[in-house]
Amino acid sequence: MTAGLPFNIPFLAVVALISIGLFIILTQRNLIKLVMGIVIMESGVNLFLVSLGYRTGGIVPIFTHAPEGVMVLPVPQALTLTSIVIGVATTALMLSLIMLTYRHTGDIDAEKSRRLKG
Amino acid sequence: MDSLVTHSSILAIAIPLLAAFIVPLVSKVGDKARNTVVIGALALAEFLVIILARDIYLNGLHVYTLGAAATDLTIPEHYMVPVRIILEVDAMSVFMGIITTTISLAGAIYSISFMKEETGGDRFYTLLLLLAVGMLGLVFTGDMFNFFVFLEILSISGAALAAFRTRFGDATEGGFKYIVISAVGALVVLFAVGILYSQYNLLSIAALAQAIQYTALDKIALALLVVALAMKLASVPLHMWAPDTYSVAPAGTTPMIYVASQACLYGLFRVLFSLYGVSLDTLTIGWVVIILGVLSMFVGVTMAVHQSDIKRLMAYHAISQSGYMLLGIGVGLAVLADPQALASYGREAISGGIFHIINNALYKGLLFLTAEALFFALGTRDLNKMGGMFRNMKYTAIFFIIGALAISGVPPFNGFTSKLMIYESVYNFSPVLAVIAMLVSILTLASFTKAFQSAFTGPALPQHDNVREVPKPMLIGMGILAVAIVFFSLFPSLVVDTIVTPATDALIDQAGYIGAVMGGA
Amino acid sequence: MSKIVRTMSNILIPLVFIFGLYIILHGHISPGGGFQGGAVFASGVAMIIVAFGSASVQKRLKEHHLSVLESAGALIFIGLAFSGLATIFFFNFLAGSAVFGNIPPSGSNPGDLWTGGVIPLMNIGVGLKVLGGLSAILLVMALASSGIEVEE
Amino acid sequence: MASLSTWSPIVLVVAFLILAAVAYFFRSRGEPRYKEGTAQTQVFLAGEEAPEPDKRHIRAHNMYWGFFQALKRYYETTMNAHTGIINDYIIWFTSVVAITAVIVFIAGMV
Repeated sequence: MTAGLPFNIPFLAVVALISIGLFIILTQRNLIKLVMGIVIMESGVNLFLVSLGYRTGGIVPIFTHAPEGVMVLPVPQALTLTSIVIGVATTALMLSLIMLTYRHTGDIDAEKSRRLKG
Repeated sequence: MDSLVTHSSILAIAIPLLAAFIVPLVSKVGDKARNTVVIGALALAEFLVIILARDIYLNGLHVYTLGAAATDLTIPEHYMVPVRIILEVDAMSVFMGIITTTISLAGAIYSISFMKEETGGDRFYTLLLLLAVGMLGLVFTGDMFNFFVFLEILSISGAALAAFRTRFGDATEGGFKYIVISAVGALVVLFAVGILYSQYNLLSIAALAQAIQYTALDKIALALLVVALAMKLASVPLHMWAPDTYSVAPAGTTPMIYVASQACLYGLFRVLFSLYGVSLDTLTIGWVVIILGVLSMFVGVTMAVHQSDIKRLMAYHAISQSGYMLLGIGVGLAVLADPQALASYGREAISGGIFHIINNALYKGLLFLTAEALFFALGTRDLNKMGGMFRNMKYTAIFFIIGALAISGVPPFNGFTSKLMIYESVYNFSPVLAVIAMLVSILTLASFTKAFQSAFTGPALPQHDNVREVPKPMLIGMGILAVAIVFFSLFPSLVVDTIVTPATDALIDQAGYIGAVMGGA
Repeated sequence: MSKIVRTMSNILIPLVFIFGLYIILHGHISPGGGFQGGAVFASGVAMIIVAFGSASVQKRLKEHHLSVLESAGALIFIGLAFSGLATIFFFNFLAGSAVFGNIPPSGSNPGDLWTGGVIPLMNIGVGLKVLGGLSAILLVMALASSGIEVEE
Repeated sequence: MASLSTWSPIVLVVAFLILAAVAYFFRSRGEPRYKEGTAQTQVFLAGEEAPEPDKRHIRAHNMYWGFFQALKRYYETTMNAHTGIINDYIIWFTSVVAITAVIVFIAGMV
């Protein structure tokens, strides 16, 4: 832990990001903004996972730069990377579906472009 | 043969995955070759799951450590905890595996003639195989992170399949709703996994189950996991994506997307029984699950009676039937800490819930396929525009009757058997719940009477004179499921003794699940 | 796009591609790997699409070529996983052998590429998959938003 | 599994077969000498001309009318709750998470 820096700062950022993302998802009817909200929430969760991997006095697990000492187990980093990859796929799919919806209805508002209800 | 059994759990996942990426290359050769690869891969996966199941019923739980020097080397040298990717397959997992592969196979066969009318067949089958991979992986995995990964795989491929007929505007909308719900749900699951990791530095379900304390953070993680998975399995009041998505998904894949939601139901059970298990405040969580179940049953079926779109009607029934499983398992969970009640009716409630999963996958799958056959033949899903189809589509009508009687719990069909187990055991727990369950069953019958009457009976309508029976592969796909339903109906005790009771035992036996990975510690 | 953008892209694109390939190939000893390198490479493709327009790109680079690349990458990855099956699925059967078999040196060093067993090969597979997949997505989206019908 | 030992579908199948045989017997006693396409096979509606097939068929939305009328308020509520707007689905999700978390915590304190 860096001296003088409260350990909680990354977690405050996590809470802020997730809340902003959730707020956007709950309030914005524009589908593109909705996807942006999901992406922001996803960054929050990813930041959370990376922050969990922090160990005081640990060493970055890169062999070509490693000084002597105890290496951090890079599990959270691997998780974050996987989750980023999945996030890319999800976002791409969501955006292409929005493009198709726009072609069919001429609108990307969640309320105006809906057909299925009840 | 021995080595095949050893590797069968991973091969059942890897072979459809391999086939998924061979399909785009083989499609250049021709449609026949492509269909052969798809059906072959799924049939092989089914075969592997069956020999795996046989081995598990004989020799107990099956652990597979990827990349290690030996399959059971779950904890590497110099480590205290499992770090590798572990597949942990017990009787419950393999039970879900059987359902998954059977429905995928029937769906793939059914899709052959459907795809003759559509373009982009290579993508369709890649996605279909990936969906099967996602479901199998979800039920076989032994750690929470791969649980999330496979959840996302099945969500992405499921959403892409639901939106496959992009020429319909509602298809893209249904697919979009599914992917948004899944993305948010999966992020919440990932966040919960992060919370668990932050406390115990573990990901393996078995290791976590050993360490878990049920602290305040664990409670938050529990609430997040339960509700996120409840949304994925379309429990009321989180069900609203399900009618929107199921009603637009193309032929053959609707049952698969439905079974994908049942895989999430399995995930919920795994979290509740194996991950939290006895550390849980079982009575409270049991009641939460029961309330979700009762709401799903009642709201699902009443909404279904009102629908006039045949696939939406089926979708609401799917929600309502999931409620039965939640009810059965919820009752079992509520009495988990009480050995006497567990022995007298709790185990039977869980068995009923589990048996209902497989029955329901079969008849719900069959009904989705018949609905899609009607759509294929008539070009409309609106029940108000149908009539007199018994004259034109005899086999479809017969399959529809079989499915409808089974889902309504009319004896001697299999739906009745599992519902009977649920009624009897739930009655011991709380008579009101049993009465609600029976009422829902009656409403189910009423709603299927309506669907059958307006679609199949009545005078021959002049506008449907040219309607013909659907092509053979579609009938074969439906036939597989219908034969399975008849078999399950005639020999219920055989099925219960062979596959349901081991699954129940495996679900309750948390110590055995932990011991297989942690070495009896 | 204007001539300035196109000239700058002409200079930058080879560098972006080389950097992407560098990240893919050094994935097993330094930060990075198949996905990151593939993403960098695909950003080069995005730059081409932005600078020269999707219609002119589509004349040279068809979307189904990229799909084949993607499938090939996935097949390399799964194929390597299957080759470990003599012991266990995903077993690193090349570790300690003559090919990519060295033990990576610890401490500050320039890095030995001849290490890691199957991992560098898997990185190449993943890299192919990601650069094919992401480029295909970008191309199809660009074509669709510019109003050109894409054949399936 | 006490219930399953007492429950045998075979008995029901046998009963169904016997009843089917009885039904077939009654049906075989019916009048066999009728001619297709004459008034003998027409729908008889008190002597009136039968309406066109399109008008004769009872459509799906006409069924169970009284049931829906009696439960009108319930159906209005549930139908309106299903807005079809994706944001509302997530609002439901968030509220259920909150409620579940509160329940779990309160139960832990008691």
